[in-house]
Amino acid sequence: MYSEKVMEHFRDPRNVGEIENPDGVGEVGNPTCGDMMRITIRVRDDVIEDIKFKTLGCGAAIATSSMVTELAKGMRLKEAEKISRKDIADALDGLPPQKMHCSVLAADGLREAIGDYRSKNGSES
Amino acid sequence: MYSEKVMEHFRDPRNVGEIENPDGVGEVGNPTCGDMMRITIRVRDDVIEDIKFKTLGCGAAIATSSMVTELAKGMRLKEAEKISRKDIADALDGLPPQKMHCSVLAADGLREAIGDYRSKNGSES
Amino acid sequence: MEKFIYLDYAATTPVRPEVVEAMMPYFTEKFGNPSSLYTEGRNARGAIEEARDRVAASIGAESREIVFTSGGTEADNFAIKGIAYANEKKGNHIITTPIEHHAVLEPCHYLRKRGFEITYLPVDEHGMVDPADVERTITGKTVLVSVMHANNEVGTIEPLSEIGKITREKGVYLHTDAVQTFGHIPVDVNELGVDLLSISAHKLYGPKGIGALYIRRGTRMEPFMQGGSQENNRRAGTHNVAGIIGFAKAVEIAEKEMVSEAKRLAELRDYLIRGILERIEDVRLNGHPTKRLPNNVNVCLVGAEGEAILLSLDMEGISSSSGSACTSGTLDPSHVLLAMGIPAEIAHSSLRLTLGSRTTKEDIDYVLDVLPPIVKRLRAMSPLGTAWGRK
Amino acid sequence: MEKFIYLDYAATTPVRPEVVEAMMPYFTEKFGNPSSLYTEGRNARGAIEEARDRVAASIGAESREIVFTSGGTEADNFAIKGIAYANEKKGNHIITTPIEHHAVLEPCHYLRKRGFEITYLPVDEHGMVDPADVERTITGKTVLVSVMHANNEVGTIEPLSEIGKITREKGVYLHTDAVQTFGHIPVDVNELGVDLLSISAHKLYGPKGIGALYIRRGTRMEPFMQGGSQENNRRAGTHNVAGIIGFAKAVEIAEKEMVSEAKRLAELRDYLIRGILERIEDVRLNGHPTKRLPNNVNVCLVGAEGEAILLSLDMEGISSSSGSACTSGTLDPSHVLLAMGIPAEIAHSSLRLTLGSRTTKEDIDYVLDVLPPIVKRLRAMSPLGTAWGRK
Ligand SMILES: Cc1ncc(COP(=O)(O)O)c(C=O)c1O
Ligand SMILES: Cc1ncc(COP(=O)(O)O)c(C=O)c1O
Repeated sequence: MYSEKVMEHFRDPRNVGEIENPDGVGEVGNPTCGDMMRITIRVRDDVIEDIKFKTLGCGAAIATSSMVTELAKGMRLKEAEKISRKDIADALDGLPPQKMHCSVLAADGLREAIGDYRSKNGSES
Repeated sequence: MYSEKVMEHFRDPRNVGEIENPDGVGEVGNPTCGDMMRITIRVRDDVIEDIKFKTLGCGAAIATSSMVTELAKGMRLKEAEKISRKDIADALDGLPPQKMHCSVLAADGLREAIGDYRSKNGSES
Repeated sequence: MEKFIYLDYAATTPVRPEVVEAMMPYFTEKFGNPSSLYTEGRNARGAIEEARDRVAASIGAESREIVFTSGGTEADNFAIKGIAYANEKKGNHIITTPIEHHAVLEPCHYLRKRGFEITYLPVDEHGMVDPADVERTITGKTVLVSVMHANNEVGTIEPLSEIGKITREKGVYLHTDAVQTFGHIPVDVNELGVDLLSISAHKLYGPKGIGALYIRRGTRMEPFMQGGSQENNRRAGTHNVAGIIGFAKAVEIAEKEMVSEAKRLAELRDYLIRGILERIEDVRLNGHPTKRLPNNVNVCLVGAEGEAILLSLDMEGISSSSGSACTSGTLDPSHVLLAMGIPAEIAHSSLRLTLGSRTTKEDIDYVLDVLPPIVKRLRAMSPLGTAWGRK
Repeated sequence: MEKFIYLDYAATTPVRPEVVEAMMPYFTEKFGNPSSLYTEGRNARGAIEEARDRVAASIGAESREIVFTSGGTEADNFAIKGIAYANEKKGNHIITTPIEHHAVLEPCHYLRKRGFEITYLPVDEHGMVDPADVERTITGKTVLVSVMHANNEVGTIEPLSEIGKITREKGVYLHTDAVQTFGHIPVDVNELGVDLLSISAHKLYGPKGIGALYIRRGTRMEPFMQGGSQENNRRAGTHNVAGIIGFAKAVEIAEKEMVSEAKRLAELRDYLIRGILERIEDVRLNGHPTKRLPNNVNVCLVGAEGEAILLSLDMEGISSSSGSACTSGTLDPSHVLLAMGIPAEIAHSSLRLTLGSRTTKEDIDYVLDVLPPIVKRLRAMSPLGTAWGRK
């Protein structure tokens, strides 16, 4: 079902946790649906210097959370914003069709965090 | 499906053939239905002295024909007439339900042959 | 060797070696078609009739009341659709429960689109049906009541005998899906008062792809699988001879071992439940505390997600099951847990462990060692922690 | 040792030892449920998906177009009812033939009682359908044409490709029952132009109780077996894993041996037919003289009754089949022979001998020694003798 890459990220997720006093916070999903994610970022010169996640959810939700933080870390905000659900799935060597919604959550979480940063700092993309 | 007794009578049917100048002849069934039987009897003093059959039909048809001749041989006409389909089936240690019609054929054939004898000889039962 | 602790016996069971052995001759040597008239066919026919006698006797039925099917799903489809279509003139009302297996729910759902009315009986927080509700719900148009003998997810055993008394009195057919109970606890069609009963071999150490439907003599039924005149014109298709033989062998062994094995498993089950409740916080036991299958443990590990728990257990060599949305192939968590009034956010955290022939106390101890840190890790990874799980 | 010459391969076949061997691990070790998410479940899933690839490739289909069923009967029921109910809005007309297997005829018969119209195409004296009749019979209300690939009794191979061209042009679904051809002669869904195709493992040295339905992508279908979400929601029920693995193995071997085996059997078949015609008077060959299955011999031995011949052959160790009323479980002889215009009194004398992997020339010689005296004896016992058989 899951690729080796998904299982690796599930087994050993990168960037789990919360940044203290983050520059941006993204929260998506809700426990009723079974999936919930909170991403915190620290931004320096329009670059995502640090990023952490906390996720309640299935294997794919955790793996995509982990992957999105890995992809986004060190990226310019402009590019990070463009990370799509397909990018995340591809980076994980694919996801089962019924699991594609989990990778949406991860992409949305990141975008929300960036939006939160922008709204606090008045910068527009 | 068939009892050992049925198979024995199928393998080695008794009284196959035709009596020359018989006292009574019974013919029942027709080839369209797949079953046809011809019984010939010789009668002496109201007793079936000899009886033979020819049958076109399935294993049960042949076995019941054989059995009816064995049962009837040496019997008084009055008793022979009473041989029922159940008597024949019982004597063969039973028949599969869908085969019960074959034993009807045998009983009917015998009764026809006796009737034929009676009509020729003016005797009534 | 890697650890392999199978705790999903409710999903399927390994075929017993004795069962495989009994099946073997029917593949290569005794391969005749039971519908054939020559010696090999008659031998095959004889063998399946003996198997039928065995299965029938084990549930207190007559042999001719047993129809072999391709499994529990077919038995359920056959029962529900067979009764519905054959009794359309009498009525179009079917009563069932919201906690049935999909093999019952989906045929009912389908019939609804074809003009039938389906009433779903309520269940309490333990998943228990109240017989009084059955009585209350039956109308002049009711043709069938279908209530499972025990639920496959939470293990609750339903009050079938009481329901059977009511349906008999009212002259309504009663079907029960006994797929989870048959071979594990006593099943007797007359004590239960049922007219139709579904069973499946692969839940009792028999092969997959074979099952049976008990149909009480005189029941007005329409065939489901149509074609040849097999099974007295009630179920067409060349007999799965090896499967039928294996099924009967599994039944034979189950009968011998049922009492002692049920006792053994119930003890292990209670030990496991106690251990989980002691070692992990915020746990909810699902299903009836006492009227439950001897081998069923089902808990909500609030604040962790079921599939993530399952995958984590798998990494430790433990096979389990969950009612989370992610494992059901839909967006909703288990329909059984929801029907019992468990909120979706808690239902997502459900874990089912079902015990069986190979399960030992050491296995349970291992689970009790491994599960708490898994739950702790997942809760720590959650943005909610465990806070929201607390009242 | 007693003689055992099996000549009823069209009824069922022995499972090949290699097939049994391939199945074995899936009973006791690799017993996981393919729907389960943990390792054992995923392994089982992987195995059945590989099996699906194999079966699909062998008929030129995509893997996702294959749905595993409990056999040919289920595949036929699924195809006929699935198309009929899902396309009711388009129309209620189904076209088939009077020589189909009961697994097609009975579902059609059933649908007729539920408001469908069934047209039975005529067949000629060889049991052959004329594609022009298909074209002529299709109306705006036709939703399905179902014509078998080869007939199981007389072996006649139908002109499916020609029929496929017509149904495609007219936009009507085409189903074929390929239970008798698959594994024996080439079957390609695109060459045949079919949208649905039924196959069954036990006719090609695989196990009983497993088959498949090919469903062309985009076909509007309703599921037949409802319940769990197996087979992409198209066929519920726990997978018969061992059966599926055995099926694929049988397909693999059949693919390798098909060409040479078909040639070998066709030669034996012709040798047997010639021998019977030479040694017995008043014999009629049933089925097409050349467009027939390589392993099928079907004759009417006029003036003798089929079941009696069958039993007599069985006493000599030979397994055979007949279309007489006595073997069909009804009062009428074979519906296939009657549809071909053979009078009932002749149809009752039919004998089918179907050859297969274990058949040798010695076997055929033995049959040719044994059969003539049997026929002679039965004819001598008949009140009609052979007289009426003569023109
Ligand atoms: C309660 C219940 N009913 C029906 C089924 C379906 O049986 P099968 O898997 O034999 O189709 C199952 C198991 O899958 C079950 O647990
Ligand atoms: C042409 C044909 N269709 C369908 C079937 C039924 O297949 P199964 O025996 O797998 O149910 C058979 C054989 O019995 C057959 O010969």
